[in-house]
Amino acid sequence: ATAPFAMAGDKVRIATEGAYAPFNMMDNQGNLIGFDVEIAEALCAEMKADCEIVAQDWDGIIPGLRARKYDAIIASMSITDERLRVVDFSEKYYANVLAFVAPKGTAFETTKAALKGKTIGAQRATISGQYLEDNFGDIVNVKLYDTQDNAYLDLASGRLDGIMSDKFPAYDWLRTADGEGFEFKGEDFDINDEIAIAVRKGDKLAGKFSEAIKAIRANGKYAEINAKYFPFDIY
Amino acid sequence: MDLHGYGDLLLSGLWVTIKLALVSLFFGLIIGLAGATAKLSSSRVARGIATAYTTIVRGIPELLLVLTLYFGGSQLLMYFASMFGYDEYIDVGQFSAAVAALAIAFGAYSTEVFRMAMQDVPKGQWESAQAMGMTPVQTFFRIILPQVWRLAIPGLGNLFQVLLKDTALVSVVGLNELMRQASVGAATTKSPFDFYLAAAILYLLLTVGTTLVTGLLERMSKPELRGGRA
Amino acid sequence: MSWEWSVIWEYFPKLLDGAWLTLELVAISGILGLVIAVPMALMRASDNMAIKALPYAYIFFFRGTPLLVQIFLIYYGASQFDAVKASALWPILREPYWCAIIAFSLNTAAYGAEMIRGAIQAVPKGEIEAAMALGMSKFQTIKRIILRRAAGIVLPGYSNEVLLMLKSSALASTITLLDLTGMARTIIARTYTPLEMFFAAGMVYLAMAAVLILCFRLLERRLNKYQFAKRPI
Amino acid sequence: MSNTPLALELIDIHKSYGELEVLKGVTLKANKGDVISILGSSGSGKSTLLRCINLLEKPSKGEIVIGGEQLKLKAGKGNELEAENPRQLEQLRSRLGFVFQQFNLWPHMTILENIMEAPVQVLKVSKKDAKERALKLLAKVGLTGKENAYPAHLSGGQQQRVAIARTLAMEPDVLLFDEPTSALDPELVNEVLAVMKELAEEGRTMLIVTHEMRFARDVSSQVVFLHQGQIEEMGPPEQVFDNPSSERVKEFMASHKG
Amino acid sequence: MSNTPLALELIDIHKSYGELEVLKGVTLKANKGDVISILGSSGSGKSTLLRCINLLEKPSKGEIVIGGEQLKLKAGKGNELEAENPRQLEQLRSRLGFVFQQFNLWPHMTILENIMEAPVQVLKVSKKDAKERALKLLAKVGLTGKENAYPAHLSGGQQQRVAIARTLAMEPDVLLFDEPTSALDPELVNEVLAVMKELAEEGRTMLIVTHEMRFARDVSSQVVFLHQGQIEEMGPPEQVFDNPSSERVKEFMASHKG
Ligand SMILES: Nc1ncnc2c1ncn2[C@@H]1O[C@H](COP(=O)(O)OP(=O)(O)OP(=O)(O)O)[C@@H](O)[C@H]1O
Ligand SMILES: Nc1ncnc2c1ncn2[C@@H]1O[C@H](COP(=O)(O)OP(=O)(O)OP(=O)(O)O)[C@@H](O)[C@H]1O
Ligand SMILES: [Mg+2]
Ligand SMILES: [Mg+2]
Repeated sequence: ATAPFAMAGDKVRIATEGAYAPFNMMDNQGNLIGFDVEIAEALCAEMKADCEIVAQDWDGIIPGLRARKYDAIIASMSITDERLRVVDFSEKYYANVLAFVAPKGTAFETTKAALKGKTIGAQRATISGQYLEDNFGDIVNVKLYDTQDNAYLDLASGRLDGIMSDKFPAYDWLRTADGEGFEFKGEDFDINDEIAIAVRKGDKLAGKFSEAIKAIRANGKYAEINAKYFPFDIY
Repeated sequence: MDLHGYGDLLLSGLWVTIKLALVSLFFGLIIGLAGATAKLSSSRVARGIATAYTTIVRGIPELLLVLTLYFGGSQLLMYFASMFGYDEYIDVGQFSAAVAALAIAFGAYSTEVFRMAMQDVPKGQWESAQAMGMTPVQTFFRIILPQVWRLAIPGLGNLFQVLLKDTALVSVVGLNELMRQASVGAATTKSPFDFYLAAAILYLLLTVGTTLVTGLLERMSKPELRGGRA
Repeated sequence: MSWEWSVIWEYFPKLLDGAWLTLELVAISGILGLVIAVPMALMRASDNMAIKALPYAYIFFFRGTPLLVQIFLIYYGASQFDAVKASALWPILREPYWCAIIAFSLNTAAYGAEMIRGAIQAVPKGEIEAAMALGMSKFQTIKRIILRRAAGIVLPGYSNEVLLMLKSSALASTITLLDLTGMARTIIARTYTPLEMFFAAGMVYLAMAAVLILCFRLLERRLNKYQFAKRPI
Repeated sequence: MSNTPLALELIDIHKSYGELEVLKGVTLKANKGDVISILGSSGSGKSTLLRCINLLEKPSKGEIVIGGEQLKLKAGKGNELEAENPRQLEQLRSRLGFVFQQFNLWPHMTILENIMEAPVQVLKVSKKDAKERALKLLAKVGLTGKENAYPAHLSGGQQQRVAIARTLAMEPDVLLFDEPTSALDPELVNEVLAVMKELAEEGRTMLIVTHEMRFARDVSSQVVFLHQGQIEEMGPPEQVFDNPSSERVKEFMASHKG
Repeated sequence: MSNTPLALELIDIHKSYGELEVLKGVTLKANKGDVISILGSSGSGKSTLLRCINLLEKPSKGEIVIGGEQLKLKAGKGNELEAENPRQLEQLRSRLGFVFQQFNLWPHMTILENIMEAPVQVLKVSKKDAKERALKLLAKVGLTGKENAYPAHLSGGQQQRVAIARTLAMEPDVLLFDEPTSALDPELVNEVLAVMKELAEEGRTMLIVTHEMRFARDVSSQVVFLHQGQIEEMGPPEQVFDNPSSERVKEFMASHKG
């Protein structure tokens, strides 16, 4: 892939949310940082594209893409059927797994029988929220939150017996002071949830990102970034 | 309260909030005065338009208004541009879309406040001005409006408070106002209480300013002179 | 761009469920809020500094901070303290429903009080003097003349407050309640049709608002009959 | 002066608005059944004096005794006096009728409601009785048929008459009128005059601020001439009108005859 | 009637409020310099007639000619007539002075500002000139020193005089007074009367609704008696007062003398 890009010189504008630690967030200078951001930079370097990364509130992130406010979304977005109807995705750049989190030391088995009647929280409009509703909705009392943080807070308040969450951000939270009293429970749920880059329908950019992802996987750049955040491979 | 060095970020958000609120206030007041005048006019058409405007805008969530103007706005512009063979991307500026949405909303609410206040000015006040040969415009600005403020200011003060906080809605179009910056800080540092508390304090500071200004305006409108005795 | 009407129809009953909860929240906190607002407004209209201070601080705080923050503090904040969790109030504060109602009532009361105060101060002095001169007690004067007149004056403006509350009740969704907005967001999460669902929810809000506005119109006509009546009867 | 009990006694009433001293010590006694007219040029403090009697205006100094009962006053804000006991004030006010120069009808109530309000609320008269009495009073002031109209739809004179009926509905012992006939035509003046005479015969006491000399002469038992916040002359009408001792009053009466 | 140009001509003015017909065809001519008093009992439509002249009340039928210029009317809502051309209406109104029964001073302006407002805004007189003229007028109505007070702080009679000064400041050709002396004491009545006589001599025309018989007799060139929305009698004061042909007027005059 050495042929010059048709769009060389053109700016690729990339949106991320900036409020999903540790994948995308802001440092106290207002700069975007995090796993997604570093991957985006690595991909751009690989593609020799001139990139600009902007922060965009989650609710408006897909409408913004479609309204051409930017060209790609690298914001830990899962590939779902619903999204595929309105945007195209590249190949995955990491895979999400789900896990239960509950207070340390409580008996908390993740079987259907053991969870019966418990109150479990999750973030609304996320894979974890949907998975919880689809698979445990009939036996547990599901509470949906606008942000993951609110779910954590209610876990701490005792209104929740546990939460189901994306494993990697939860891993990050468990290492903070607030997360001290909690731990993962049971096995991870690998639900084949692929995280990828969204672009407008029919945009060739998808293929280019896919190639670039392969390239950084191959040349070790990906592993280097991964290691900064997690002691295990999240691809 | 530990802001982990995010204080500057919050302040930059505060500044965006202030700018948005003041610019929207300016246009919103103009819309509101026009709306109230229309609602109290004898023209059926003017009344109808104003009623539809206040009903729809006060009826739909502000967020929808913001989204429509921002995303719909540029699509509409592009649609028209493409009819003239211009196919490039046209951006409705974030700031102007946000101000448009907020001003349209503020205008609808302030229409009602102004209507309320105008109705309370005795008919004799209009009459004595018109009997002197003053035009309706002169009558409105010289005689009625100064008396309208007295009753309108508490309501407008309310609306400005709402406006200050409604600026948070426009984070959806990518403006980094106070509330958005607070949630970014909260998410990154995982200490939501600190950040929401900080945001609340900053809003309260804005409220101090607002209260001082409205208090001053109210005193200038001389409420103690209402309905004198004889 | 595809616009999917079918999704709207499919989920419409669910939206209506949400709308019902929204109405419930608005009605209950609207009434509670008014009950708090009237005495606050009267105190705020007083000339006595000591009497004015409490409503002043109250209004300052609740108008001054975002409702989101208030809900947040009541729902998440209170539960940070073990003392609260151990208290007799916990069964109430535990429930997001009551937390929402508490937050909404306190908030709307602050805005309402400020408006009502303005109206109270706009009642012509002569009318109050007439009541006093006839020997009506302070309480009677307030009830029969001042509040009654203030009600007529404030009504058009007060509709704003109720409509604003109708829409800010959407914040109930941040504490897990499935009000109209909460429901819409949940549906969006399943179907990924944000524009359609926000639009549909917006129309339901609009319908509710239109009904409220109509009610206010009718009430206004009733209360201010003397302004509308064209000729002596 | 006779030995009948005093209906109203004002002792050394003072009142200032900031620097402006409007009343400079007015002392006045009214026997039961007295009709006292208060004359004086515009701005001389007539309305202010009347308003001080039922504390609509707070005097800066002075005593007020109504039907032998002293209105208890205490120092309030500024240099104003205020009622010590609000109950007593309300009670005394219900026995003092006041007709305003500017009517001050309640716009949100019909004429009938305006008249019924105070008897029902203050005197706890039944609605039925209050209505009956109100209709009678409306007939007395010539407004039968207007009972369901709102004040905004009445002419000035009609409003004035409603204001009088509203006050009469309380059957007060002492009546204070602030220019009750200023908006009335001569015919109505006569009617209102007749009503007032009736009231005087019923033993009610009246203080009337008026510019109608003929009326003052005909109806009053006493005439008070106020000048720059003080009583310049006081006495039976014949004396004040025809034989005033004060130069100022002479001048005033001259212009009246002029 | 003389040959001088007509200052004001009202032709067949009708006015109804819903079912209630208040004016039933009033035709009236005023020559330049005429002073016409309008008498009639309360509710007879005097204020309404005056208000119809400058279209504060929209007549249902009729023609209005001011200084030879016809006010162009067109059918409006209901069965009301409205001005065809707002410019013309404003222009004519600035030549018609109106003094309200209820004063309608602007409470947010000081006395001086009240008087200066219309000359500055409508006639585009310079502020300096307007102020000078206003102070002169205040002196004329005896209110020197009150120029910076607000209306709420004036007595009824003082407000009335400000209202008169405010209207005079426009130097209107035709003056419409709605009970201008109702709140004035006899001395002031004389002063205002003098002012009005002056105005009449300057060639201004006046229509005065009044209950002051003496005043009407002294100052008017014509007296109009309104009864139930129609002119019952019209003529020079001697005729209407001393020798009326209508029974109704006889009755009214009798009660006046009463
Ligand atoms: N806005 C209105 N709506 C209905 N009826 C009205 C209205 N204004 C006046 N009227 C009626 O019209 C009649 C004439 O009123 P108008 O004010 O002209 O009387 P007037 O002759 O000036 O009396 P007064 O001497 O008491 O001032 C009255 O019966 C009054 O009730
Ligand atoms: N609220 C006030 N503040 C300041 N000055 C006032 C106030 N009310 C009245 N005054 C002044 O007090 C004086 C007396 O007023 P008052 O109303 O008692 O006069 P009055 O004798 O009733 O006159 P009129 O015959 O014109 O009604 C006037 O000079 C007036 O300007
Ligand atoms: Mg007075
Ligand atoms: Mg009249």
